[in-house]
Amino acid sequence: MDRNKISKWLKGPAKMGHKYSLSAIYFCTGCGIIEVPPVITARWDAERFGVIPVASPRQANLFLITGYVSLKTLKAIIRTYEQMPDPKYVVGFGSCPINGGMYWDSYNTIKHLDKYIPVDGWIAGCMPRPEAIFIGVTHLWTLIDKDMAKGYVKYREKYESYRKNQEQILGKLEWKPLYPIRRRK
Amino acid sequence: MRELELYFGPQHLGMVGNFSITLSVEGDKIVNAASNPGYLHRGFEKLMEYRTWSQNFPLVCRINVIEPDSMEMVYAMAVEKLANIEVPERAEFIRSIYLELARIGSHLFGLWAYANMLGFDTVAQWAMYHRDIILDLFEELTGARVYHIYINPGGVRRDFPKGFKEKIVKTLHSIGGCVPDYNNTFFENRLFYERAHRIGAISQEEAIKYGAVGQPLRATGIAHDIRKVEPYAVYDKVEFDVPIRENGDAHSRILIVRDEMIESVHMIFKLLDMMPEGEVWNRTPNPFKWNIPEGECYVRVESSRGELGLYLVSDGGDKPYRAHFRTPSYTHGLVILEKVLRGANISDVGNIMISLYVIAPEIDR
Amino acid sequence: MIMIIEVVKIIVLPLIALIIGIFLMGLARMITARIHWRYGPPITQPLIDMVKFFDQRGISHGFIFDFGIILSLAGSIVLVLFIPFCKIAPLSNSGGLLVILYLMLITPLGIALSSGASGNPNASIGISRKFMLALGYEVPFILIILTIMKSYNSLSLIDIVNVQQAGTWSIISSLPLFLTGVAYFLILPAILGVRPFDMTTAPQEISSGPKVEYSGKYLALLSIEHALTLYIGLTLFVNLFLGGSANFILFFIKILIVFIIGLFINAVFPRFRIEQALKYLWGIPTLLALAGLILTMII
Amino acid sequence: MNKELLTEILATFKKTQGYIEKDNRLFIETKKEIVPALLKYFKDKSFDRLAMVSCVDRINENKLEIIYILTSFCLDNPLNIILKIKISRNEPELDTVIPIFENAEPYEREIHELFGVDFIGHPRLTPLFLEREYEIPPFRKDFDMRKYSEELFDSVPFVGDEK
Repeated sequence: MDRNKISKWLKGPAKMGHKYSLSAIYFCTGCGIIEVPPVITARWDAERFGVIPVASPRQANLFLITGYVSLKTLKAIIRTYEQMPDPKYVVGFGSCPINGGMYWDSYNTIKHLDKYIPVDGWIAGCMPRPEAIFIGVTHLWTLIDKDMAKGYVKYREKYESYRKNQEQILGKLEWKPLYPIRRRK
Repeated sequence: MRELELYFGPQHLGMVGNFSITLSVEGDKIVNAASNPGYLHRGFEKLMEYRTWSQNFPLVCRINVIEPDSMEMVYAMAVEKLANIEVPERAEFIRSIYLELARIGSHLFGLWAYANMLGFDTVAQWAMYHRDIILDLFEELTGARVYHIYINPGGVRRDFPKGFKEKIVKTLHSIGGCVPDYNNTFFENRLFYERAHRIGAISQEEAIKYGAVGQPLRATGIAHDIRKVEPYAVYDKVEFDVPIRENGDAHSRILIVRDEMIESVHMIFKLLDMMPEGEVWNRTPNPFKWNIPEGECYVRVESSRGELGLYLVSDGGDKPYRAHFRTPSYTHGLVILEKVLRGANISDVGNIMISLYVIAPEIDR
Repeated sequence: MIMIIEVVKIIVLPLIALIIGIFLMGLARMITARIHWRYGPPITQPLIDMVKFFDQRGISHGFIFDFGIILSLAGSIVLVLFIPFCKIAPLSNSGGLLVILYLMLITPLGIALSSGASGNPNASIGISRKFMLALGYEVPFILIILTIMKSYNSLSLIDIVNVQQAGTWSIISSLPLFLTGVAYFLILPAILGVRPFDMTTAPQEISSGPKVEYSGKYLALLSIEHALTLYIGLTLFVNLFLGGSANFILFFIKILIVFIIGLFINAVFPRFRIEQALKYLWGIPTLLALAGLILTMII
Repeated sequence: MNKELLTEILATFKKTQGYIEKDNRLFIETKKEIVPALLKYFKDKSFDRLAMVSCVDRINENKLEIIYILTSFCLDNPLNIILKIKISRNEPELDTVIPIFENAEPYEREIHELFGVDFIGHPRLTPLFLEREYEIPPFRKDFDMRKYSEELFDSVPFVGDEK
């Protein structure tokens, strides 16, 4: 450990904790999932960066959206996202969540993921290679360092707009709002 | 005892792919199971109707992430059949080698999922590592790790690069050298037998009744393999065995996976020896002005999970009129899985599902 | 003065146990990674995780949920005080092995209370498995403790350690004790809740079972409890069979050796189903422990 | 052998046409009333596996074409039977074939969802893939996918950064 890192640890241990311990939950939302097993296993080994898959959204702080998002999955994604404890980071993985990618004209996949939940980082490509995933992780580190990965704050502040967008696509949502919704006259 | 509703998936570490099963559980016993697919539905066959014949090649391979190559093959075969395109012999050999490599990669992925499910972490890591070095071969051949888009109508995109044959042999030898390790730690491990024996068993009658294909069918003792029944590419020119087992349970299915991998390796060696010289691609017309005569056809290939079919209809235009994939996981995931899970133990859900080789994107399409 | 030293011991001992436990957790992840042909995380990874957990916003599921986890943690901490660490054992003279037997049930009980209150079906299945597993290893464990008590004619762990320090380690001192020691080693993974017996927290089967609803600080408490459990299981074995030690380094090396052997077993074994685990636990380990007890009685 | 089978079928069942293509494909066109009888006949002839049930929207003829593909578990029988029937596009109704082939269940569910065909006697015609409800079943030819997705997804606004 160099001096820089030690001083960072002393200054903000919580931030460093979030940075170097990214418990990921990955939805197998699409093709992107095929590159996740190589990344977490022997060849590429994401665990040396502190990225480890966990089973329950309650324990996670990194949400990997690994590919196109169909409407049915979007519902599950929103529920999972709302179950994760703050602070939480979302990384969109592949071209499809960015702008629809290859499925831009499909009737069942959404085009822009960040209309429905806030996304902190994108990894472009169809599919992103494992190296790209690591670059994504290090980029997320930089964002956390500079206090720029504030998607969860945005979600709290703009919850009404997000909820409105979600309900526009999915119809009435059957669970209670995460944050209180102020009714505007 | 009180019945519990348990949602297995879609967010679940024991789930491969985005698939969900609703289980009614009494204690550790499953009373009822209902598959709930659709999390990956993109309307592929509708998308194909909006794209030209050659634009569809990047699309079809994305139907199945685990083994995109058999998807390319079945679509190319259907197009060739409708448009009456001949394929040069060397291209057929290259296709067979390519498909067998893909089969090994797919099986290694399945092995990863299965071993990971049972908690054999070490074997899972090895399997994934070995799959990755096969992906390196693909990368050298086609330029991509996962989606290769290598098979074109009328042949393959490019010939083998220099020294590629030797590289294949070297890679396969290095994987083959680890087979004793795999056997010791996994396949001949007493605990694997204990965990998988008589789990998710289907009898031969049931397999026929529910229309099983692939490993679940061969595990009950029927050596049904499209490569033998209706040979495509050059499978009629090379000798190989179709491994079968008798018990029909998860243990037999996984052992068949191992035997098939070994058989594929031998087959690749034979094919490499027999490979003729020559052209690899009969040029097709300009893809933007390519109309295929009216007609319909049903073609099928043996993917790593069983029979993969495609019903393709053309109305004489530059786009397919209708395409429908008959994917092997469809019956396995929506019919057999529900039947087999009834009465099973809750710790065996993932065990049964992965041993049936259910892959969600294939079901949803 | 003696009073103050006692109080300091009571405060410091759980901290030492925690440090050793967290170190062992980090070591486990590193060594497992090397067996997997991976590089693995830094050894401080569990500590980093814990720092993160304490900063996260945890979600509580009511009073019982909070109370259960504190109960279980308290049980573990008290248990630590009963087990000698380099012959330091503040509470060892007040009850000895019998109290240890009893306290070892508090930990699963607390977690059961707590995660039962979360209402997640996965948690309830995990809890029922955990109790069945506890039932499984308690039978041989009680036999083992009885054998030890009989052969040393003492309830106090300190006395047992002192006798071993004066003579030989108990595992090689006589045949019945050797059998008992082997039996204990065979059930050690079940007590620690690691690989062949991690069906209680199987992520691939029941989404990590009782752990599923924990987040933030609650999860941190749970990891602390896990670290303490590791420490307790290993020190108990070292004290009962490997003679304990007055020397800190020697004691630590003994713990490390037992743990690493356990890790190698951990790496190549799959997860048992719960009925297989019970069949195993009530099979060879129980028979060995029983044989040890009977032989002790006869001799 | 295939030719004999074809002549036998044509003799047994009225209102049936058929032809054999090269590569072992036997196409049969028939009416919807005799589908169960025909499938049972094939099942007894050891074509005991329903490979798939498919549907093609023939919008020019205002018909829906239902396709059953049958193959055999026998190892020396590469013949595939492709059975085609045409039903009305406005009121598509058909008897289910689950009593004959149990694995037709998800296929019929899918066709019900994507093409709007009603299968009489099907135990659960619940939604399989889709989350939203569509006025026109999405796989029919008059469902304009591009227009639909543009209207649906592009009408959702971005969540702005401004307060």
